[in-house]
Amino acid sequence: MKNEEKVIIAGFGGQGVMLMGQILSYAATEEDLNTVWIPSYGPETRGGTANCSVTISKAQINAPVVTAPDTLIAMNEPSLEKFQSKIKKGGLLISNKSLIKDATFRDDIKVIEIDASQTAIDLGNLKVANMVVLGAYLGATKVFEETAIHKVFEKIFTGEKAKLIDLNKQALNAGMAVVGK
Amino acid sequence: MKNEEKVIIAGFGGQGVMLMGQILSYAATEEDLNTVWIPSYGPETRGGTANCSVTISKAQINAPVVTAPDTLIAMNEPSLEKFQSKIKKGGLLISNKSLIKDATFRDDIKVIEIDASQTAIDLGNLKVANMVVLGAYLGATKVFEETAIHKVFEKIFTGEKAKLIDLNKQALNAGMAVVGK
Amino acid sequence: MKTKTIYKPTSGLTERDLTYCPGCTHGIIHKLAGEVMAERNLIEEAIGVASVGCSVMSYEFFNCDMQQAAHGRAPAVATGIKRVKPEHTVFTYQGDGDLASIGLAEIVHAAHRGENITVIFVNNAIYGMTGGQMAPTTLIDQKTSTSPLGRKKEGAGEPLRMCELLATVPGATYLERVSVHDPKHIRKAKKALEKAFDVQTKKQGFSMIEFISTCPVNWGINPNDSLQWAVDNLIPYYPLGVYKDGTKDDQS
Amino acid sequence: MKTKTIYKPTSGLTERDLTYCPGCTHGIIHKLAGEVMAERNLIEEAIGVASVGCSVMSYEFFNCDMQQAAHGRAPAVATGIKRVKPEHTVFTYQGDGDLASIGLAEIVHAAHRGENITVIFVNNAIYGMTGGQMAPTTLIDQKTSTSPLGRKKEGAGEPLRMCELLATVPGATYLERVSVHDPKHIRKAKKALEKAFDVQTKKQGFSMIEFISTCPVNWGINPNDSLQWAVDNLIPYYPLGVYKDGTKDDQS
Amino acid sequence: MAAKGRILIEEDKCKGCNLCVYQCPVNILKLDTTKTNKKGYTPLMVTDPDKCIACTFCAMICPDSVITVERYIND
Amino acid sequence: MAAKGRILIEEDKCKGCNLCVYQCPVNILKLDTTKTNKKGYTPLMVTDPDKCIACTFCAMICPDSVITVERYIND
Amino acid sequence: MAKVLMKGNEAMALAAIKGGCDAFFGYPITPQNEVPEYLSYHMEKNDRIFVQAESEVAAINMVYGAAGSGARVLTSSSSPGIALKQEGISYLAGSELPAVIINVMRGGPGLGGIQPSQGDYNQITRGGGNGDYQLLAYAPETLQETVNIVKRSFSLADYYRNPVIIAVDGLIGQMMEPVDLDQKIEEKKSPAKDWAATGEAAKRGKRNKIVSLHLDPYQLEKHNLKLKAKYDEMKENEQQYELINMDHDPSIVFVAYGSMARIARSAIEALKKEGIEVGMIRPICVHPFPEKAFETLPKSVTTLLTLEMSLGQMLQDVQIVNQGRYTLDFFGRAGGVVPESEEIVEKVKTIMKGAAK
Amino acid sequence: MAKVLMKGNEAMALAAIKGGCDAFFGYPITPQNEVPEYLSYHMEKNDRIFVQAESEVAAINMVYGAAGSGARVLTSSSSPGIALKQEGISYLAGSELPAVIINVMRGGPGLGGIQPSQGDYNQITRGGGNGDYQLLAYAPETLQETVNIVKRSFSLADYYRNPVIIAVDGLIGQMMEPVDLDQKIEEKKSPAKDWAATGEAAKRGKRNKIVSLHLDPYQLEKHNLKLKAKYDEMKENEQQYELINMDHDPSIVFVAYGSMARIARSAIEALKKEGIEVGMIRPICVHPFPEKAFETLPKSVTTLLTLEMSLGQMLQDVQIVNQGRYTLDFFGRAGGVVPESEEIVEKVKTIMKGAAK
Ligand SMILES: Cc1ncc(C[n+]2csc(CCOP(=O)(O)OP(=O)(O)O)c2C)c(N)n1
Ligand SMILES: Cc1ncc(C[n+]2csc(CCOP(=O)(O)OP(=O)(O)O)c2C)c(N)n1
Ligand code: SF4
Ligand code: SF4
Ligand code: SF4
Ligand code: SF4
Ligand code: SF4
Ligand code: SF4
Ligand SMILES: [Mg+2]
Ligand SMILES: [Mg+2]
Repeated sequence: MKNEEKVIIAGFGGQGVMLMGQILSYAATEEDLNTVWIPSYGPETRGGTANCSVTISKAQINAPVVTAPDTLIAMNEPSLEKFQSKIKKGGLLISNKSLIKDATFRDDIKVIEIDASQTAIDLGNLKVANMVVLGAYLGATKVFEETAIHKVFEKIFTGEKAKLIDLNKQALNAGMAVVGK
Repeated sequence: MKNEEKVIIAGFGGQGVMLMGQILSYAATEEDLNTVWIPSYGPETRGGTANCSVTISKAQINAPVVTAPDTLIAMNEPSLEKFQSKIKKGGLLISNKSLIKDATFRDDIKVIEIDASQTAIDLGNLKVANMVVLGAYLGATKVFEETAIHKVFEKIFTGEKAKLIDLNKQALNAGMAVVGK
Repeated sequence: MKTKTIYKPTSGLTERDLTYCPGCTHGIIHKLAGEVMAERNLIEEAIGVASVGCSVMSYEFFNCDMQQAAHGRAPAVATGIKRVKPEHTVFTYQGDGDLASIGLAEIVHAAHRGENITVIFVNNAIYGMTGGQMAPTTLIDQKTSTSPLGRKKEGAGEPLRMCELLATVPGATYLERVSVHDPKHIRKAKKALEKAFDVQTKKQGFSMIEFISTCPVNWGINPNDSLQWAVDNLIPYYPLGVYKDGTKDDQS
Repeated sequence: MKTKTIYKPTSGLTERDLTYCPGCTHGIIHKLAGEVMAERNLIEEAIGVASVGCSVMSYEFFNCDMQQAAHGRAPAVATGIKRVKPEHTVFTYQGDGDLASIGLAEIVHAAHRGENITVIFVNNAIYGMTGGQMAPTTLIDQKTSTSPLGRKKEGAGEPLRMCELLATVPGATYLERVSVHDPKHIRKAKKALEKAFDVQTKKQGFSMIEFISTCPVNWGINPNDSLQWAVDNLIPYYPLGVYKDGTKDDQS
Repeated sequence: MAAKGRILIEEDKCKGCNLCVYQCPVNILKLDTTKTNKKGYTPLMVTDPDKCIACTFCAMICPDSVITVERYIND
Repeated sequence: MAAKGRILIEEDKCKGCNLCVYQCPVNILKLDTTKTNKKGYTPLMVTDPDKCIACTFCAMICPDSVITVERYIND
Repeated sequence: MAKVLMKGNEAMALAAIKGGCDAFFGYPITPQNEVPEYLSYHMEKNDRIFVQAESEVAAINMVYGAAGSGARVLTSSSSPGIALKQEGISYLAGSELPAVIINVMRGGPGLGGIQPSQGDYNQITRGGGNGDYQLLAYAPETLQETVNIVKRSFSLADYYRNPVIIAVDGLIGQMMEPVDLDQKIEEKKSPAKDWAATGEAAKRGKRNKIVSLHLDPYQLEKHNLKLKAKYDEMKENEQQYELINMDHDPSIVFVAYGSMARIARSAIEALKKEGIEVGMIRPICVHPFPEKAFETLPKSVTTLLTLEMSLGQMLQDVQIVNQGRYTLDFFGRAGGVVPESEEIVEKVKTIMKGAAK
Repeated sequence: MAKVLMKGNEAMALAAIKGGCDAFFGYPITPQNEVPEYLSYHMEKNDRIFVQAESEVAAINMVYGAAGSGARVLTSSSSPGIALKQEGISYLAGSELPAVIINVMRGGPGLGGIQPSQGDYNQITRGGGNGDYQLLAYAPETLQETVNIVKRSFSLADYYRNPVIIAVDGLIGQMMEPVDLDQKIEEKKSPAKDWAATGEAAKRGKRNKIVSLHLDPYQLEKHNLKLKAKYDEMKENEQQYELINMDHDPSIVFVAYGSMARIARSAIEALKKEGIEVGMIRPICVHPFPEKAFETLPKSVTTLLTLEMSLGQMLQDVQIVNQGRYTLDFFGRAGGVVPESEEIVEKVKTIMKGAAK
C-alpha cells in the first residue's frame, strides 16, 4: 500500500455501500494502519443515496472528511454524477456497469467498469454485488491482500451469518478476477 | 418635608404593614415626589414576619433598598429586634406598645410608644391598628398633611370598601392625637 | 368513451413528492387529511402544525400555511395559533414518540383546556425518524434499536393507549382510533377525520384521530406484510373505535 | 394512675416545625406518611423526593434521606433513584400544580414504566406556594389569582382528575383518592398509604395516593371552613375511592 | 366523670388553627386567647380535662403534631 | 369483459411499494421489473386493463398519490 | 401624563398591553407572579389573549405558535423557568419570530432562592439554547425605563424578527415606583408581517411556512449567515447605554446595570461628597453589549470596576471590549444579596489605596 | 491493548461502561442515537441501568436522582436536547452532583440540521441555565482522545461534585476509527460519597439531603462563593490543551478544537510544504478555557486565528484571554458545513498578504 489511500463509496441505501467501507477500515485496523470511516447520515439516507468515505494511512490522519478521493466506487448513476468530479487527477473510478450505462467518464482518471449485479447473480445472490465491486477495488489497488479481507469476514459474519462467509469470499474473488483480466 | 425620608415598617403578616407603606408611597406620588416602596416577598412572609421599606424624596432615588432608615415602625417584637440597630443616629422609632413590652430602646434615637391595638379596639375595629400607627408617624414627622392621606384612602378604598374610609380617618386621627399630646 | 375522474391526487396536498419510505402509511394519512380539508374548503384558511418525526417535513406537503413545532410541542404551538386565529382551522400532525412520549403533557393539556383544534396522531409503535427506537406505544416483545431483545414489561412497562387516556380528560370532545390497512378502513378513517374537523368547525372543542400506521423500514417488514402485522398485532392491543364523542351530549 | 401513650408525634418526621400555614392539611398528610413509614421501619432506609410547591421544604421534615426535585420532575428523579437503589423505599411528595400541570408527562411515564415507587399527591386545587394561581385541578368558577373572575370552562377547561387519568395507564398498580377532613377519613387515608407502601415493598409497581387537601390562605377560608369547603366542593368532583388495584389480579 | 386519659400540648408548636377544637367530641378544647406562644399564636388549651375520653381525634387532625394523647390504665 | 374504467399511473412518483398490487380485487396490477423510474424504483403497471372495475382501491391505498382512476361513462 | 404608583411586575404587564401585546402565555413563578395575575384580568378586558400554560416549555411553544401567526406575543418567567424555555427560544430565533420575554431574575443555580439577582446574565446574553443565535437583551434600571423598554420591545422584535428578552432583577419586579405609562417612546417601524402563517394561503396566493429546519447544511449555513448579518445590524444600531459623571474626569469608572446601577449611583454621590469622582457606564441593552460606550471615555480613566449581583458574568463582556486598555476590577454579590452602596464605596477606596502605592 | 474499529457514539458508550458508569438515562436524537442503542444492550449485560426516558427533561432529572444516590451517571443528547436539559443541569450544579453529559453537536438554531457543528459552544461553556454555575467542558479531537476523556470524566465529576459535559461534533459521533479502550488514563481520585442520599440515614446516623434551594440569600451567596472557589480550582488545575508546531516560530497561530482542529492540522501540514509555519493552540478542555496556553507562545507570534464550525463563539474566549496582546482573526463555517483544509490555507494566505502590505 502507498502511504495514504482515500476512497469514497456511494450508491443507493440497501446496496451495502456502508459495509464495503467498513470492511476496508476493519482490515486497516487489523493491519495496525490508521483509518477513518465516515458515513453520510440522517434522513437523507432514507430511500435515497448513501455514501461513506474511508481513509487508510500509515501516518496519523488529520482532516477526516475525504474531499478529493484517490478512488471513487460509484454503485449507481446519481453517485457518479455527484462525486466523479472530486476524484484526484490520475485517480481511480470503479463504476457499477449494472446500473451505470452510457455515462461519460473523465479522461484524466482510470476507469474500471464492472457488471456487479450479473456477477453476483451468477454467484446465486444479488446481495453480494458489493463484494464483487470490493474485489475489483482490491484487485486494482492492492491496498490489502485477499486474506486480510477474509479475516474481516470471519470477524463480522458471526452466528447466523457465518454461513455467508463463503459466498462473500467467492464474490470478492470474482471481483478481483474481473480486474485481473 | 425634608429632602428625603426613609422608613422601614415591619411586623407580622396580617398587621397591614404592607399597606401602611404603600399609602405613604401613594401620597408621595400624589404630591409628585419620588418614591420607592419595596416589600419583603416570598414564602418567608407566610405566617412569619413581613416588612416593607419606603423612600420618599424630592430628588431622584438611587439605591432603592433602605439600609439605614430615618424611621422604623415596629409592629411587633421580632421586628424591633431585627431592625432597631439599623435606624439612623437621631432617627425615630415608633413602637407598637400593644405587642412590644419591656423592650430596651437605643438612647440615640427618639422613641414613640403607642398602644395601637387598644386605640383601634376603642374605635371599634382591631384591624385599623396600622392606621393608628401611621397617624402617629405622620404626627411625629409631618411628612404629609392628614388630607394627603385622606386622598389616598379615597383612592384605594373603593366600591365595597368605601365604607371603611371614615373608620380609617378616625384611626389616623387618633394616632396623630397620641403624638400631639 | 367518456370518462369521469373518480379518484385523483388531492389539492389538499402540494405537488412535492412525499419523503416517506416506500409503502409507509404516513402517505395515506396525509392524503386523507388533505382530501377532507380540501373537500370542506378548509385548506384555504387552515394553519397546520408539523411535528418532529418522519413527518417533520409535512409543512412541505399540506397545501396550507404551516408551522413546524419543536419535538412534542405541536399542541402548544397549535394553542398559540388557535388563540390568536380562532376563526381558522388549526391542526397538528404528530407521531407516537412526539405525542405520547416527550409531548405527553402538551397533548393532555391541550385536551384539558378544550382547545378547539384537531390532532392527527400517527401511531406506528416506533420512533421512525431516528431509526427505530422504542416508543411508549411499542408492543411487549417488539424488538427496536433500544429494546434489542424486545420490549419487556419490567423496566419499560406496557404500551400506552392514548385514546383511552385522553378519554378521561373532560376537555376532550372527540376521540377515535382508526386504521388504513385496507380500502374499507381507509374510508372509515376518512369519515373519522371529517367528524374531527367538523367538531372544530362547530367550535365543539378538542378532537383527535389516532391512526394505526406502519413503519416497514424500522419494523423490518415489507409494506404489505406491515399492514398485516399491524392488523395482527397493533389493532388487538389498540382496538379501533370511538373513544369519546362529546358532541352527543350536545343538543344543538 | 398509670398512663399509656396512645398518640404521639411520629419518629417518621423530624423535630423541625413545619412551615405550612396554620390549619393547612399538608401537615396531616406529612404525619400520616411519617407514621406509615416509621411503623413499617421504612423510614430508616427510605429515600424521599420533595417537589416544588409549599412542600418544597419537606426534605427538612421527613426523617430519611431526601432529594429536592425540580418543579414537576419528582417522578423522574424518583425513577433515577429507584433504578440505582431498587431495594430502598422511594417516594415523592407532590402538589397538584407540580404533578398535574408541569409534571404531567413525568407522572404518567413513571406510572407507564411501572416504576416501583409511591407517590403522595396533595391536591388542594390551587398553586399554594406561589400565591394562589389556578391549577389544572381548580374547580369551575373557583376564583384564583389568575382566574380572578372564577375558572371558566371556555379557555381554561374543566379540572383534571389524575386518579381517573392514571387508571388508564397499564403500568399503574395502585391508585386511591382519600381525604383528611376528619378522623374517620384520616384513618382511611392512612390505610391507603399503608397499602401503597406495601405495594412497593412487595415490588408490585407504581402506587399513588391522592389526598384532597386544603389551602386556607389562598382559598381565603379559615381552616375548619376549608375542610368543609373541600367536603362540599372538592370531594363531589373528586370522588374518594380506589381507582385501580392491580394487586388483585395478583395470585401471590 | 373521670377522665379516660389526657392530652399533652406542646404549646410553642401550636399554630392556633382551631382544627382540633372542632373535632373534640366532648368539646373541651379552645384556644387560649390570653396568651401568645413563641410563634405569636394563641395556643390550644383544655377547658375541662376530666371529660377527655382519649379518643385522639384532636391529635389526629393536628397538622403540627402538637398533641400527645395518654390513656389512663388501671392495673 | 369490458373495463368499467381505467387507472392513470404517474410512473415517476411510484415507489414500487406494492401496496396497490395487493388491493386490486381483479389482480391486474404488478410492478414492472423491466424498468426503473427516475427515483430508481420499479414502477406500477397494469397487466390487464380490460378487467379494471374502477373500484379505486389501488388509488386509495397508494401513499404517494400515484394513481388517478377514471370511470367510463356511456352517454 | 400623570404618574401612577405601580408595582414593577404590574407596570410591565400594563406596558405590554400599551405596547400592543396581543397575547400572553406564561406559567407562575416567584418573583414575577404579578405579571400573569395582572394580565389574567386585563388582557381579557382588552379583548386580548391570556393563557396560563401547563409549563414554561408549553408557554414558550405557545408563544412560538402565536408569533408565527403574526401576533405580538409576551411571556414572562423567572430564572429556572427561563432555563426551561431555552429550546423554544432557540426555535424562535431560528424561525425568526418576534416575541418578548421577560425574566424577573432570582438567585440560582437550580431552585436557588427568590431574592433579586443578576445571575442569569450569561443565560440571557449568550443564549442558553443550541446553535448560533443571539437575542436583543435589555436590563433596565428604573420602573420608568422598564416600562418604556417593554412598550418599545414589541416593535423591536417585529423589526428584527427576533426575540427580545428583558431581564430585570426581582427588586424591579417587586418594588413600587411612580411611572408614566404614556411617555412618548420612539417605536421601531415594523414592516408588514407578510411572512406569517395566518391561514390565508389561498388569499395570499402562496403558502407561508414557519420553519427552523434546514437539512442541507449549505442552506442552513446560509440561514445562519443571514441571522449573523441581522445580529451585526443590531450591534451597529441597538447599543444602548448611559454615561454617568464622565465630565468630572473620573479615574475609576463603574460598569453596572439594573438595580446594581442604581446602587452604584448612590456610591458615586457618596464618593463625590468625599471629593472622589467616579464615572459609570450603564449598559441598558446588555446584548449586543454597548462596546461603543468604551470608546468615548475621558483620558482620566484608568480602571473599570464591573459591579454585578452575580460573580463575574458581565465582567467577561467588559474583558472582551477592553483588550488591555484599562485595568479591570470586579465587585459582586451573589445568590440574592443586594449590596449596599457603602460596600461599593469601600471597594473604590481599596482600589485607590492600591493605585496610590 | 489491541485497537478496535468503532463508531464514535458506540466507543463513547463503551468508554462510559469502562469508566464505571452505573446508569444511563437518555432520549433518542440524531446524531447520537448509537449511544443509547449500544447501551440499551450492553448496560443490562453488565448489570447496570439503562432507561430510555420520555424526554430530555425527564432524562436529566433521572440523572439528578441517580447521581444524588451516589451512582455514576451518564446522559447523552444533541443540541436541542441539551437545550431542554438546561434547568436540570443548573440543578445538578446547584446541588453539586457529579454527572457526565455528552452533547453530539449538530447545526442550529432551533431544529436546525443534523450535520456536524460546534454551534453549542456558548451553551456548553457559559451554562445555558440559570444562575452562577460552571461546567467542566471537554471537546476532544479524535476517537481515542474522546474515549479517554469519557472514561476519566466520571472520576472528574466525582472529584469536583460537578457535571462534566463532553461536546463532540456529529462527525466524531458518526465516524469509525480504531481505538484502544484500555489505554491507561490517570483517574482523578474520587472521595467517598458520604453526602449521597443512599437511603441509609439510620445506619449513617444522619440524614443526607440533596438540595439546591437556599431561601436565605446570605446562605445562598455563601453557597455560590463555595461553588466559585471550586470553579477557580478547576481553572487552576484542569486547563487542558495541546500546542502544535510552536517550535517553528510561527507568526500565525490557530485556536481550534474538535474536528476543526484536525482539519487545521491538515492545513498546517499543507502550509508547511509551502514553507509557511503556523502553530495551533488546541483547547481540549474548553471550559475552563485554557488561558495558560496563551502565556507560553513563542515571540514570533503576531496573530491568533480562531477557527470554528460556528460563527465566533470561542472567539469571545480568545478575546477575553488576549487583552490586546495579539491581532485576532476569525474563520468559521456554520450550520453543519465541515470546512476543507484548503479554505483555512486560503485564509492564512489572505492574512499574510494583508500583513505584508
Ligand atoms: C428535543 C428533541 N428531542 C429529540 C429529537 C429527535 N427526534 C426526532 S424525531 C424523533 C422521534 C419521532 O418518532 P415519532 O414521533 O413516533 O414519529 P415517526 O418518525 O415514527 O413518524 C425524535 C426522538 C428532536 N428532534 N428534538
Ligand atoms: C420551573 C419552575 N416553574 C415554576 C416555579 C414556581 N412554582 C413554585 S411552587 C409552584 C406551584 C406549586 O403548586 P402545587 O404543586 O399545587 O403545590 P402547593 O403549593 O399547592 O402545595 C410554582 C408554579 C418553579 N419553582 N420552577
Ligand atoms: S422510517 Fe418508518 S415511519 Fe418513517 S417514513 Fe420510513 S417507514 Fe415511514
Ligand atoms: S399556602 Fe396554602 S397550601 Fe401552602 S402552606 Fe399555606 S395553606 Fe397550605
Ligand atoms: S383526646 Fe379526644 S376527648 Fe380528649 S381532648 Fe382530644 S379530641 Fe377531646
Ligand atoms: S390543631 Fe394543632 S396547631 Fe391547630 S390549634 Fe390544635 S393544637 Fe394548635
Ligand atoms: S381501480 Fe380497482 S380494479 Fe382497477 S386497477 Fe385499481 S384496484 Fe384494480
Ligand atoms: S401503491 Fe403507489 S407507490 Fe406503491 S406500488 Fe402502487 S402505485 Fe407505486
Ligand atoms: Mg412513530
Ligand atoms: Mg396545590
